[in-house]
Amino acid sequence: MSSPLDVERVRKDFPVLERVVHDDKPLVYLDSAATSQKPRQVLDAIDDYYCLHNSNVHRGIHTLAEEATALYEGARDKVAGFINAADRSEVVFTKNSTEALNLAANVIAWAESPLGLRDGDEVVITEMEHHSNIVPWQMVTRRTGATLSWFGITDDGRLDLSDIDRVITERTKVVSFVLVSNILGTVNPAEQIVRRAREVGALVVVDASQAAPHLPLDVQALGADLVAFTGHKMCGPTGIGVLWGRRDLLEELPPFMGGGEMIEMVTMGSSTYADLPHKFEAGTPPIAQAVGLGAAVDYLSALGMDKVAEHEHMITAYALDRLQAVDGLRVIGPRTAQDRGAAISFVLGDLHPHDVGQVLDELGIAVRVGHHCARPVCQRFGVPATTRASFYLYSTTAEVDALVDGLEHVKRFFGAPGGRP
Amino acid sequence: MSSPLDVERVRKDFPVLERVVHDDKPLVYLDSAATSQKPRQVLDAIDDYYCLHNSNVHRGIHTLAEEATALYEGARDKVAGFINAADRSEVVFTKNSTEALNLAANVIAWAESPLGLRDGDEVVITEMEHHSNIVPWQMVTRRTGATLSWFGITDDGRLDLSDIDRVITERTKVVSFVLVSNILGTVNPAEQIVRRAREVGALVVVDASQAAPHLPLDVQALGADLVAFTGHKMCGPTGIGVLWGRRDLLEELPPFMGGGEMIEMVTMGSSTYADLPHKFEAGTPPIAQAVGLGAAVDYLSALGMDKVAEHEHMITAYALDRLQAVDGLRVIGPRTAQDRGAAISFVLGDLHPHDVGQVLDELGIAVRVGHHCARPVCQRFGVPATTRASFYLYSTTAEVDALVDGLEHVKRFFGAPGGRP
Amino acid sequence: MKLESMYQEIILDHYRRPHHKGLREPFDAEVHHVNPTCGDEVTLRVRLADGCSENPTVQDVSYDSLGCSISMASVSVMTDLVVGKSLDEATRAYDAFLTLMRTKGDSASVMDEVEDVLEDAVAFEGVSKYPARIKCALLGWMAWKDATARAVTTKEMA
Amino acid sequence: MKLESMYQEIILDHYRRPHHKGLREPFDAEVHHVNPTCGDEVTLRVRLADGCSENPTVQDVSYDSLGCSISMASVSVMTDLVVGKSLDEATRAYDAFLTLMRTKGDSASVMDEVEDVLEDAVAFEGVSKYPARIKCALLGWMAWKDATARAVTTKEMA
Ligand SMILES: Cc1ncc(COP(=O)(O)O)c(C=O)c1O
Ligand SMILES: Cc1ncc(COP(=O)(O)O)c(C=O)c1O
Repeated sequence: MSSPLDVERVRKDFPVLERVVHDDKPLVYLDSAATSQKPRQVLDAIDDYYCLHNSNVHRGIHTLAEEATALYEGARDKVAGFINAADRSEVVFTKNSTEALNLAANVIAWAESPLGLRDGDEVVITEMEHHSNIVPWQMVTRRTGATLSWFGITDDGRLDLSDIDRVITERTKVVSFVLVSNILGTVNPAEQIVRRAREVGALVVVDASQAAPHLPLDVQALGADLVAFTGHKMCGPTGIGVLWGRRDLLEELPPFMGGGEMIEMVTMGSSTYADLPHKFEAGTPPIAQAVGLGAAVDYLSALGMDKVAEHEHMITAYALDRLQAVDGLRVIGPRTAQDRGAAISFVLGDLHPHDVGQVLDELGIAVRVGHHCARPVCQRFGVPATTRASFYLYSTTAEVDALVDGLEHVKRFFGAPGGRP
Repeated sequence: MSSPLDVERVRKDFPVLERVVHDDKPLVYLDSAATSQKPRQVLDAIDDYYCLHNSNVHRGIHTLAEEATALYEGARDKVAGFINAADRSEVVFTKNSTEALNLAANVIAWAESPLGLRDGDEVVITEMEHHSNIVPWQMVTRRTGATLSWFGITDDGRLDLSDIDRVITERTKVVSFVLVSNILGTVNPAEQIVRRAREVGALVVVDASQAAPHLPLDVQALGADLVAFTGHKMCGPTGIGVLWGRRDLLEELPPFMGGGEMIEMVTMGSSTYADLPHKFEAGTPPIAQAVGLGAAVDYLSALGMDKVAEHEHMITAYALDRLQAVDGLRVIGPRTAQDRGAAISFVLGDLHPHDVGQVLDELGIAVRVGHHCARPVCQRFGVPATTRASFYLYSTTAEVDALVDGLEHVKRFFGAPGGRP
Repeated sequence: MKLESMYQEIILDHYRRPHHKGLREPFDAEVHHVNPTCGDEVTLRVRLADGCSENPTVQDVSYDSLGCSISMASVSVMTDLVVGKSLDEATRAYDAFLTLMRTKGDSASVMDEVEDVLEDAVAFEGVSKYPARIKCALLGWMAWKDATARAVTTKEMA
Repeated sequence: MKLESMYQEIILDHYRRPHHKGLREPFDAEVHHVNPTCGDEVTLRVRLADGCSENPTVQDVSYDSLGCSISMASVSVMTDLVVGKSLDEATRAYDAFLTLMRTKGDSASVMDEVEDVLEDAVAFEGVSKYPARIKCALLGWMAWKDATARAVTTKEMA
C-alpha cells in the first residue's frame, strides 16, 4: 500500500507532531475529525499578519488597513477558488461551521415568502447529523411552527433513503444534511438528495465540515444552495468558518447579525445593508484567522486534495482491516472504505469508550471518546458512546498499528485480574 | 507631563511598531480604537497553543484535549478576574463585541415573559452608539413590534440625559449604551443611566468595547446586566469577544445558537441545554483566540489598568491641547480630557477626512477616517465623516507631535496651488 | 504506571461487580442524570425511612447506570457509604467525596479529614488528577444528592 | 512623492472648482448613491434628449455631492465627458473609466485604449493604486449609470 503523499515530509510541517506525552510517549494523534493540527506555514501566516500588517479591515485608507484588507479579501479569493465558487462574494466568513449553520437556519426562517419558514412547512435533516446541524433546525422550527423530520440510518451506517419521496414532500422547504459523517465516516449520496429536493423546490443546505478538509469540494458540482465548513478541521486556525451560498439566494436572504461592516447606511430609525458578502459579516471579522485559513487552503492545494483523499482512503482501508481483526471490536459505521471518510468509530466488547480512551492516552494515542456531538447515532446503534480514531494527511499506517496494539493492551488492562499488566 | 508607563519598553513588546511604510517612514499608529496592536507575549501564547497543545476542547480525555481545555477555561478565569466577575461562568466567549451584542438582543427578545420583547415594549439606546449596538436592536424591535428610542447628544459631545425620565419609561424593557464612545471619546455616566433603568425594571446592556481596553472595568461595580467587549481592541487576537452577564439572568435567557458544546442532551425531536457558560457557546469555540486574550489580559494586568488609563489620559490631554491649536481644526466630541477616552475625532477646515487621512498616511501616520461605524453621530454634527486619531498604551507625545506636523502639511498640500509642496 | 493511580483494583472490582445495582421499590424520589460530554447516564432512586425525623435513615438507594468504569464504580461505592446511614452521615460522605475530587490529585492535605468518612471511596483519589473524569466520578453522587433533596421535600409535603 | 500620482493638479482643480455642479430641472431620473465605508454621497440627475432614439443625447447631468476630493473631482470630470454626448459615447467613457480603475496602478497596457476616450479623466490613473479610493472615484460614475438606466426605462414606458 503506497501513499501518493510524502507523509514523512508532510509531518515535518506540523510542529505538534513532535510532542511526547506522559513523559516519553511520542504523540499518536488520531483525533483530526475533532480538530486538525496546523502546519508551520499557517502559523507563520498568522504571525506575519500580526507582526507586519495588523489593522482593522475595510474602513481604513492607511497602509496597514489596506494591507490587512488585501490579505483578508485575498483569503476569500483563495477559499472561493478552493471550493470552486462561481463568485468570491458567495464566500461568507463565520467563526465556525456552527455559526454558518445557525446563520443559514435563522435567515431562511426569517426570510420573506416564499423562502421563509411558516407553520406547516417542513425541514428535513438526517439522523446522522452533528448536533450543530440538528439543534439550529429544532430551534427555528419551534419558533416558526414548521416541523422537523429526518432520514434514518441503516444497520451498516448509511442513510436510509428508501422512502426519500415520502420524507421529502411538497411541503419541504429545506433539506439539510451532512456530506461526510463525523461519527460514522459515511460519505452521503448528495446527488440523490439534491435531485429530490429540487423536485419539490426545497433549499439544500450541506454540512461539509468533514468533507472540505478531506475531499475535493466543488460547490457548483454539488448543486446545493448553502454549504458550511470550518477552518480548524482543515489545517486552519480556530475561530473561522465558512458559509458558501448561491449568490442570488444570499441576496434574497435577510442578514443574521447586525453591526459594523454589514451596513450600507444607518440612521437611528432604520438601516440598509451592504452588498454580499459583507451583509453577513457583522463586526470586525476574524481577520488573522481568515488569513490563516487562506494559508491552509494554499497548503492543501499544493499537496492536492485528490492526493489527500487518496492517502486517507488508503489509511482508512488499512485501519478498517486491522481494527476488524481485533477480537471483540465492532465498527459503528460502514465496514469497508467505499464511500467513506477517515473517521472510524467502534466499540470494544463491553468496555466503555472512556476507559478505552484513557488507557490509550497513557500510551500516547489520542482518540476521541463519547457521542461525538451526534448522540442520535449512538442511540440508533444502542451504544452510549464510541471510541473514534480519525486520520488525516499526516497519519501513517504505523499509527494504525500503534492503535491496534494499544487496543490489545486495553483489553488486557481491563481483563480478568490475572490478565492485567 | 510624565507617564506612569515605561512606554519605550512597552513599545519593544509590539513587533509591528518597528514597521516602516512608504519606503522609509516609521509607522505612527494612531488607529488603536479600530484595533490595537498585539504584544509578542500574546503572539507567543497563540503559537505555543498551536505548536504544543492544539486540540478540540471539553469533549476529549486525551492529554492534548485536557491541556487545551485547561488553557481555554484558564483564559475564562483570567477574563473573569480582569473584569471582576462574581463567577467564571458569567463569562461567555463570542467572536467579537458585535456577536455579543446580537446575542444579547436576540435572547432578550426571545425570552419568556416577563423578559422577552413584545409589541409595545421599548428599547432605549443612544445616538452615540456604534452600529453594532444600533442595528441588532433595530432588527429585534422590528421583529417583535417593540419600539426603539434613544438619548441625543449635546453640542459638546455628551449624552443629553436632561429628559432621562421621559426617555426611560415604565415600558422600557432594555437600556443599552456605550460606556466609552469610539467616535467622540466620551465616557458616559453609567451610574445615572443604570439607576434610572433599575427604577423601571429595565435590563441594562453596556457596550464596553472601548472601555475594557483602556480603563479598569469592574462589572459588579458597574451594575449592568450584560456587558460586551472585544479582544482585538485590547491587545488580544481578532476572532474573540466577550459577553459577561449576571449569572441568574443568563440562566433564564434562552440560547442564541444551537450546536455542539451548548447541549446537555439531544434527541432528534428536542434538546436540553448545557449549563453556563457553555449554553451560549455553540460549536468549537475560538480556542487559540481565547488563549491569546488570556495572555492579553495578563499583559494589561501586569502593567496595571490604572496606569494604562493614566497614561492615556495624559496623552489625550496633550493631544487635545496641541490639536486645538491647529488653525481650522474642530474637535467633534468633548474638548477637554475629563471623562474622556483616547479617541479624538476632528474635522480640518472643509477638507474631507479621506484626503486628510491619505496625506497623513503618506507620512507614515495611520489615522482612521470615515463615520467610524457611528454614522448618526456624523449626522448629528453635520459632517459626512471625521478624521480620528486614537491612542493606546504604546502611544507617545512624539506621535502626537508628528500628527500635528502632518496636519499642517495636509493643509499646505490642499492649499492654494502656490502653497503646495 | 500513573494510570493505575486512577484504576485502583477496588474501582475495577466495583465496576465488575457493582453493589446495590438495579431499580427497586419502594422509593420516594427518582432522578435521571447524564454527563452530557460523554453520555454516561444514571437513573437513581432514594428511599428514606418513614416518620418526620429531621435526620431520617437512608433506607435504600437503587440505580441503573450506563457508563465508564469510573462512573459505574463510583455509584456502587457510594451506595455502600450511604445506605443504612443517617442522612447527616450520608451527607458528610457526599461532602468529603466532593472535597476529594476538588484536590486535583493533591489530596495529601485533605486525606486526614476524608479518609475515615470515605472508606473504599478514597480509592477515587487518583481520579481527581483527570479533570475530564471527575464528572464521571461525581455523576452518581450528584444524582443521589438531587434525589434525596426531592425525597425530603416529598416527605415534608406529605 | 508618490501621493502626487493620485492628487494630480487636474483632480485638485476639479475638486476646487467642480463643473456642472448643482441640481437642475428638467430631469428624467434622479438617484442617490453613497459609499457606505466612508460616507461619500451623491445625488445625481440625468436628462436625456426627447424622442425615441436608440442612442439619445445626454442633455444634462446635474448633481449635488458630499465627499473627498477624489469623488468630487471624479463626478465633475465625468460630467464633462458625458454631457452633450450620445449615450453610446458616454457609455464608452464609462467602460473606459472602469477599465482604468481596475488596473491597480498598472495602467500602461490599457492607456492606449482609454486615453482618447477619457481626456482629463486619465488623471485618475494614480487612484487605481489605492484600493480604498477606487470606490470614491467610481461613485459618480455608478450613479450616472444607474440614473441613465432608469431614465431609459422611463422613456421606454412613456
Ligand atoms: C464602541 C464599539 N462598539 C462595538 C464595536 C464592535 O466591535 P467588533 O467589531 O469587534 O465586534 C466597536 C469596534 O469596532 C466599538 O468601538
Ligand atoms: C459534521 C460536523 N458538522 C459540524 C461540526 C461543527 O463544527 P464547529 O464545531 O467547528 O462549528 C463538526 C465538528 O465539530 C462536524 O464534524
